[in-house]
Amino acid sequence: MLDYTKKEQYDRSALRVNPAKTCQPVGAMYAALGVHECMPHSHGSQGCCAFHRMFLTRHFKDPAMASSSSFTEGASVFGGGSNLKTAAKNIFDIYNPKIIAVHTTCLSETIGDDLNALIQGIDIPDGKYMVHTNTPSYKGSHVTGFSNMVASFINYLSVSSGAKNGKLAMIPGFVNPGDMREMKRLTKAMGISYTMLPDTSGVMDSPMTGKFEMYPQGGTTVEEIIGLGDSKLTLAIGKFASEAGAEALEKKCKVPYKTLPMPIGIGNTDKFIMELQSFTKDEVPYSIEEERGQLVDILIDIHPYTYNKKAAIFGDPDTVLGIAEFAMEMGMIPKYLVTGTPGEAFETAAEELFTKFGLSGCKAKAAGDLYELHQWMKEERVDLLIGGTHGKYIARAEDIPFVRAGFPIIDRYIHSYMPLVGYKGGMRLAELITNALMDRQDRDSTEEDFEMVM
Amino acid sequence: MLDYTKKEQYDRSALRVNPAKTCQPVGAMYAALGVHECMPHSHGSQGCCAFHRMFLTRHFKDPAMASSSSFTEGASVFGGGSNLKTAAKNIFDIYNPKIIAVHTTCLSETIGDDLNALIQGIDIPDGKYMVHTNTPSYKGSHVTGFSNMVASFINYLSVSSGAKNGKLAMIPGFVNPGDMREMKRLTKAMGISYTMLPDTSGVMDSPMTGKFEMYPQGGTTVEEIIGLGDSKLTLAIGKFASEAGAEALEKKCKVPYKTLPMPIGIGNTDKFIMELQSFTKDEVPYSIEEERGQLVDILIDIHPYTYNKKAAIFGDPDTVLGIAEFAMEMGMIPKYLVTGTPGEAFETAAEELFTKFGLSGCKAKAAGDLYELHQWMKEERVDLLIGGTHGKYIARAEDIPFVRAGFPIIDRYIHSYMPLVGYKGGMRLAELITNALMDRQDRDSTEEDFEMVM
Amino acid sequence: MEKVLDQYNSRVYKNRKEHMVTVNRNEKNEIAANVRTIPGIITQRGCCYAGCKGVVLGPIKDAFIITHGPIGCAFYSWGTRRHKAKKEDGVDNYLHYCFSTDMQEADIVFGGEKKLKKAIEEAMDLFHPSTIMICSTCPVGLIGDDIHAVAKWAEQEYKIKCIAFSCEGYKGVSQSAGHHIANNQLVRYVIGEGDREIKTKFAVNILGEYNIGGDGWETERLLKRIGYEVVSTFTGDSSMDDLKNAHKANLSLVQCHRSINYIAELIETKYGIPWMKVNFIGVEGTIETLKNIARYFNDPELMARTEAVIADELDLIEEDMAYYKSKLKGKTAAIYVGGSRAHHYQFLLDDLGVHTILAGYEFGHREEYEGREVIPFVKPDADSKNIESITVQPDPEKYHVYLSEEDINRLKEEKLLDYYGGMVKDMNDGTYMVDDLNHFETEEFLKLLKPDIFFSGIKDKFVAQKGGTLSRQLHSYDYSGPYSCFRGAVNFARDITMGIYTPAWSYVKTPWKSAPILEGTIGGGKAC
Amino acid sequence: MEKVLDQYNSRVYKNRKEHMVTVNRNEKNEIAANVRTIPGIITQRGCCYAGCKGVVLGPIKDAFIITHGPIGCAFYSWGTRRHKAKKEDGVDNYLHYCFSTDMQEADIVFGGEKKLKKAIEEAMDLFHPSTIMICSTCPVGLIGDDIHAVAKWAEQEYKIKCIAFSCEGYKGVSQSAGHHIANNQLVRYVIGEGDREIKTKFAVNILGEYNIGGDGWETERLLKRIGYEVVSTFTGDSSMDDLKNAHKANLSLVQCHRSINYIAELIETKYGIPWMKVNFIGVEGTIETLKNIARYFNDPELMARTEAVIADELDLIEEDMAYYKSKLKGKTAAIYVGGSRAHHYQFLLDDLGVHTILAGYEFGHREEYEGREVIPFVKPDADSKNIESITVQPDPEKYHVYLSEEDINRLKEEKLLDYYGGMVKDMNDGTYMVDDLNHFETEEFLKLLKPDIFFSGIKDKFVAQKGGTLSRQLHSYDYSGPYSCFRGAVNFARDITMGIYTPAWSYVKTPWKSAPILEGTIGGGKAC
Repeated sequence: MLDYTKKEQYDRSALRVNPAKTCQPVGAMYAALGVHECMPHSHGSQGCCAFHRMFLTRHFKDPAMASSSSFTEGASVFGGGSNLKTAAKNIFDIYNPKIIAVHTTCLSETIGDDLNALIQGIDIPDGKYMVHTNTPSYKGSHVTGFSNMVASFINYLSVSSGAKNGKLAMIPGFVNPGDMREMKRLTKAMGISYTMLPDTSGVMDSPMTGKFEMYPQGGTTVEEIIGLGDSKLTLAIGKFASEAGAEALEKKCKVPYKTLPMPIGIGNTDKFIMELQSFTKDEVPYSIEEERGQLVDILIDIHPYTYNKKAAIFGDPDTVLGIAEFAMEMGMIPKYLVTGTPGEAFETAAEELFTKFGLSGCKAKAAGDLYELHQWMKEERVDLLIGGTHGKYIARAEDIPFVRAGFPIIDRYIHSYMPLVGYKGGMRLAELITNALMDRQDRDSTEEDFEMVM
Repeated sequence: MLDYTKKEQYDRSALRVNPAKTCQPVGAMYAALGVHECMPHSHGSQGCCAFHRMFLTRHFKDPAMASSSSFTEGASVFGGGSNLKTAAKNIFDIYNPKIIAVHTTCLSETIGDDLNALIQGIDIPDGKYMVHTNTPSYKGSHVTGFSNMVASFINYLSVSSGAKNGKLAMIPGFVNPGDMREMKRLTKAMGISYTMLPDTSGVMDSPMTGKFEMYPQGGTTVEEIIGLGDSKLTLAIGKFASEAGAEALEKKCKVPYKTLPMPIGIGNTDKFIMELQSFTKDEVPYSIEEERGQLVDILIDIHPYTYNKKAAIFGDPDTVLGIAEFAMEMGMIPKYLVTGTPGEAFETAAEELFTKFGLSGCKAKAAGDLYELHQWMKEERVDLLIGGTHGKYIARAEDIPFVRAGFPIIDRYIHSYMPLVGYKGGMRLAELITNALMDRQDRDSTEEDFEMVM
Repeated sequence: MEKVLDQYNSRVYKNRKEHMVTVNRNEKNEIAANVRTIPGIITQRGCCYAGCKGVVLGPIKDAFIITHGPIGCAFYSWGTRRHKAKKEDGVDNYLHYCFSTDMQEADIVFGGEKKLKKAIEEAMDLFHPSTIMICSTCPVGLIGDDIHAVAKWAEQEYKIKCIAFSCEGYKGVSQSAGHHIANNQLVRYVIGEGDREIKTKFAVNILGEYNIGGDGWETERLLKRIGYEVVSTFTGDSSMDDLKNAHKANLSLVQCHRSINYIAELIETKYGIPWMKVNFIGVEGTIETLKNIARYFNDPELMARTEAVIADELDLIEEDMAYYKSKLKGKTAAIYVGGSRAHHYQFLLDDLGVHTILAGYEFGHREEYEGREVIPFVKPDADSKNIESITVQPDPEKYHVYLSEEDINRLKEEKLLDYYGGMVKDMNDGTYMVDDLNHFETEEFLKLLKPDIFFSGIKDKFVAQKGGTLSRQLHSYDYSGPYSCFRGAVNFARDITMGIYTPAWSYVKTPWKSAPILEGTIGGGKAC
Repeated sequence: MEKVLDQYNSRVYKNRKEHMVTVNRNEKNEIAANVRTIPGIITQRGCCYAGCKGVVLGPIKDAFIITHGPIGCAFYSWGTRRHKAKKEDGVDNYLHYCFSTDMQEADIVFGGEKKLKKAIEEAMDLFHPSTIMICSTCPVGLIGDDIHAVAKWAEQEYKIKCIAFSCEGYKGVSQSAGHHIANNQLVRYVIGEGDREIKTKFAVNILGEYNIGGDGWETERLLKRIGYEVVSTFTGDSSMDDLKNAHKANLSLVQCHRSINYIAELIETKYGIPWMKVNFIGVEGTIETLKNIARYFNDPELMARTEAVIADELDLIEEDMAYYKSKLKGKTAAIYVGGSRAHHYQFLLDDLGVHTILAGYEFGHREEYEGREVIPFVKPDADSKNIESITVQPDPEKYHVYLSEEDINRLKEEKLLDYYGGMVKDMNDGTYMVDDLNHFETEEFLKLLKPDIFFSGIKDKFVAQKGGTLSRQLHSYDYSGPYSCFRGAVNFARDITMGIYTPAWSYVKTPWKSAPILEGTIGGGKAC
């Protein structure tokens, strides 16, 4: 497995091998699925839309509905305006969404289609909406696309009425529905009225009912997005995925914002809860304090199995940073952190974390790939690999325990229902990690060292 | 590993090899820990108390506080009355519980100590309580002990005031705090006022606070137990662990009861919810319906990995039956079901399940042991073993994937926080099972069959 | 059918009506296919890149395929298509890798050739491949990168084979364009270059078999058991060396007609090897196919061996098949998959007593529906004209024939060679044939026809299932397989049986909705 | 100390006061030990069965131990004590099994001998053990089952060794009684029976080493490296055959004095082999022990080899130990464990610069606290008198001496042989020694003394930790180990360092409790 990956360092500048990111549009599509009655629309050739739907479906095991401008060679030469017009008419006609959220592709971006102008030229039915975002595939990553789509929803729709509504706006980051549910549960437990954008819970984890719903019960409503302009504060969860949206809302509607790290682990969840508390000024309920205390208790209990264990973590920047900090809280050494998404901020934040926990010898890289991560792991072995499905080849090649966390996970089920965020998510993640390490200890132990009690 | 276990059937009537049960007192101790400000007291030699505390601590990784009558040879000859008297005085003096819950041991039972009489002879401080239950180790199992302790709490304390309080009494069975929390969450979501007895949540999963609490926040209060007499209905969750308590309450206070299977899996949780609905007459909230639909969705999604997979399941009777039914809902074949707890009802219930799902060739045995289960597994292999820690030797010997579920789990962490009951518990159990099977597929696949998408 | 169409506006109605046929054996059953999808219609179709890189080239294990473009396309086609390949001594296997130039904005603005060259340089340093393939994605065509020139440069610079494929996603109307482009280059630059010694005269190529889920291995096992030599498989589990020797065979077997018929024809023209449409899906289908091949080779011993192997393989699966048939008889199916599978699987379903009531292709042409006799009447349109068609001449040295021209012509007349009859001839009156079945129609047809199973792909699988209809992916086999030949039939039968009988279906209805106030005894408990 | 005691009522106060000593080197430091625990006091003590079956007999790998009694006791002692044992050719290993008669009510009422016999019959059929041991639990003594008669029957019936142990839980006041009972029977029925050839004169027994976490293996490795032959280990990783040959050694090394001193003495009386208290825990302790053993054997080459091995082993751990010492220096510890460990580990903690401020035994006798010189003054009470003491005579054939009587006597005078000085001599003034430390006192002492680490067992571990004090189990080593000798010291140092430095401790305080209204910049976010 991966027999051609060599330990020796080699400086690549052109060949990307085994990427740890994908392109913007799929992120934009995911964000748009988190808006109620929204049809995500891919403005490009239909293969993009097919790939993205396929990929989201593989991760969530739920339908990912989206339409395409179905460019042919003609459209590529003459521009995609007429395709978009036809598409809009047909979509409103046939699928009757409340809103169409268009994202571009490398094709339409390279052609130079002016989406603002195109949409203005389209006859949108009364009470319906059409928005767009630019998601050139040759910039950033799927996280950027997610971020851009959120900002565009706000730019198109949010309005400041002049009267604050006392609500908290929350951009949850590129996370699973299970994570969004957990953030909402905590926010509700704090007695806070909020709008989460996007919110794919109820959409990408929708129940089996025997009836297919093109627009399931979940998702942020257009009205809620409009109302975001009157929020008191925005919490942007995850700098990479959520800050752009928060900035947009500040710029357009003067809603101040704070950027928080993804609430994975104790410290990051503490920040989340404290921020909520500073918003509501109410006491934190005991139930949350109890969950926190349970997680601390667990971490102390399991430390003999986690302390000084080296982990390689890859995936999306906000998630990797969150998991890395939690790993350090568990006494682990997050030896290698890799995200495919470009952005120096990732490396800076990682270095700050290493310093905070007094670690040296750890590496972090943005715009990296799994080939390089694998090289590092050959150079100095780790005890655990954490990331999405694509890590499984490395885990097998190097015979290293593997915990699936993040996006995408296309070879397992149920993960998208299960939060990693919050103290409860910490329990899950701690269990996944500890079990992986303990299972390995059991597997590798001699018969005489095989322990009944651990 | 377990090299001396032979495939060939052999009918044992005297030698117990690798038991799948332990003795009554530990169950009584666990039940008593689920009462707020209660000191469980072991009336016997101090080794019993030590073993039981040790065992509960190993499973829960939390303190299991209990005292002992510390019999010596003298007490064994002359009876333990004076020991109990001294113990009661010291316990109230030093540890100041609200209530002492005495359980007997094979020692005091064999001596024939009359606990009723002994307790009547003790000077119990005002506002304090002392109750007892008989838990001869040579009858039943830890589940019986749990059951007896619950019944004794009721027999001693519960009073019918003549006016119903509209509450539901719930005996949750021999389950983890995480399970109790989940049953309470569902009951609360149904808008029902209830008393759960016992309730070890908050006790055996108490948070780290930097301060040891002999009596943490959790547990059923004595007042609540007294008030059980005014309940409208009792739900006994699990025939083996909970029916005795419900019967006691019916007999003493005329509270009618229903016995439900452990709400593991869809059908059993449906029964639980329907029963709650029939109690409240209110609509089931959408949040519960959604969880249910998600679990159904998941089971359909994962069926290619679970269908016709053979499982051996062992542990406590109510739990094993619950897991077995869920396994069948997943299309699995619960080939062997073993509990160490005696009781024909287990085999009858299992046979009914096999019939309901149209399965033949499955075996169920009460009062069985792991040696025999292992023999069966040698005779016809299964794809998965589900049970407590003691199964790990068999799993290793036979190289069979192993899912830890039930009691006791003394070689892993965090499990006691995580419910198996309810639809949410179903998701967890489904994930554990599917991951175990899929991890095995990955492990055993050739490189060319190693799948990226599953 | 009208019920579905009636909900469209007039333009869409008009367009989509032509893509739907209620089968009537006494009529022409003409269908519109291989034409562009209307924008905004939620199609399941993919793109040219997916057809070229994803389908045809992807399985070639020692081809080092660099996707030239932004990262997405390479990422999505990494390890996701289940074209399995075994390690082989002396042959590289890059299937677990994903290579891309990961083009950035500057490359789009200033051109990507430089980066592509650098990527090749790095590939050579790190991997030393003997073959590099370059597949371009959408923007590459627009910015005018000359990937063919780069390929030529690489061949000279590194003395390797380097082939460029201009398979930008917007070309054509579906994956089909990509197959064509891949086919052209393989004929141009690969086939005919080999010099492997062929050991028996019963030497065949298997064309259009990508070894999804191990189908190709099962087919090969069967053919070898009978005594055939498989010279090359296009392209499942193949090395470049295998493909280079395709001209040495004496017959080309065409499994997936759509994706590979260009190669089949060009091989015949250039090397004299006729092709035969085969079908290894389904027990009866496989038997007929084996007999047809034997007829071509016309050798008594081979024929006897064919019969013996058929009998033996049948014997092994008989009991299982009978069991599954007993569970499936009378069930109905709808099939909507890429190319030929929608046709092939009807045979296997027939074996199991399952009736196909609707079938369609995602990227088939009219000949896959109506048979090759319709080809002369297919009008090229703007989209199809944009895809290059190449012509070849007989190769003076390598042209060879196994049968006499007379025999060949006879077999052609018997439609045993160079012919494909299409799907419609095997469908029953009153069933539906729908091309480019889109989301809306899927939803509506499932509601109207209520098939027991819907065979499709990952994008519509969960749509069907949310609606209560079992769906199995026939692109990826839902990560199972093989489904080909005799043993594969049992796997397939097992998989759909478990899907239909999976107990979870019976829990779809929420019980408290149907019985809101249930009283009385529950689960063996006592009544109050 | 008074702060703790003051909270007791007068009876308890009086009793417990005698179990507590503030160490003062100038005084006698007399302590009450090995007396019964007051009922109701939450003691950590176990029972006689735990000491006999759990501690001493459990590790014998080929002994087929049937726990005769209700199921619990067998279940709890199944695989939970970490006495590791390797597979060995020709030697059974039953350590992964649990055998019990699982007595039921009828057996209690009508007697359990019949069931026990049947169990032995079944054991013979299924396992063919060469040795069966019967351990009885509480009710067996009361109902009067004669397990010794059953053992005799089994020996005759099956020509195997069968030994019965009347180790009912209520006997004695702690596990200690069980050790004694086990010791007695091993001397009576096992030691002396072997006829193994001893290869070197440097032949030793290791007594009181149960190979928890592999400690015994590490000790054996070290001894063998120097040139010793380990004849038997009692009882870690031992076979019956090893134990049977204990009389062939020339010196008995006693690691855990409490659990095995009966055997050490009886061996000396019967076979002439003196015993030496050793301590393989701690670097300095191990060095001193190795030198002492060499002094006994008094061989220049052996002595040189001893020095060389010490130097080499030290060299390997020096850097690690220095590192961990730098992390641990100045920390304080409290230790409360079963027998000798509370003493031994103080040496290792000293090596690391950790001060022990409180120490106590769960089941030690006064001699483990005050030294063997106190033995004549220990008054037997009702509980201790109930445990049989056996006497032996010199064995005319097997009695042998390595040193002259003169030398032996000199070494005895030097307290190198047959002597144990107890814990108190190694403790500092002002530290505390508490016997049978109970839950209440644990809680109070931890609050008062605030040690950085509390070494104890599973029952009080989480009590300490909930209170914010790291606790490591010194019975099971928290599933780590070995902790013995040089390498073990590093393991130990690593484990407690990670415990103290584990980051989770810094999260114990709930942040919103200390800073209820925090405003401003969080996590790099912008301020509003």
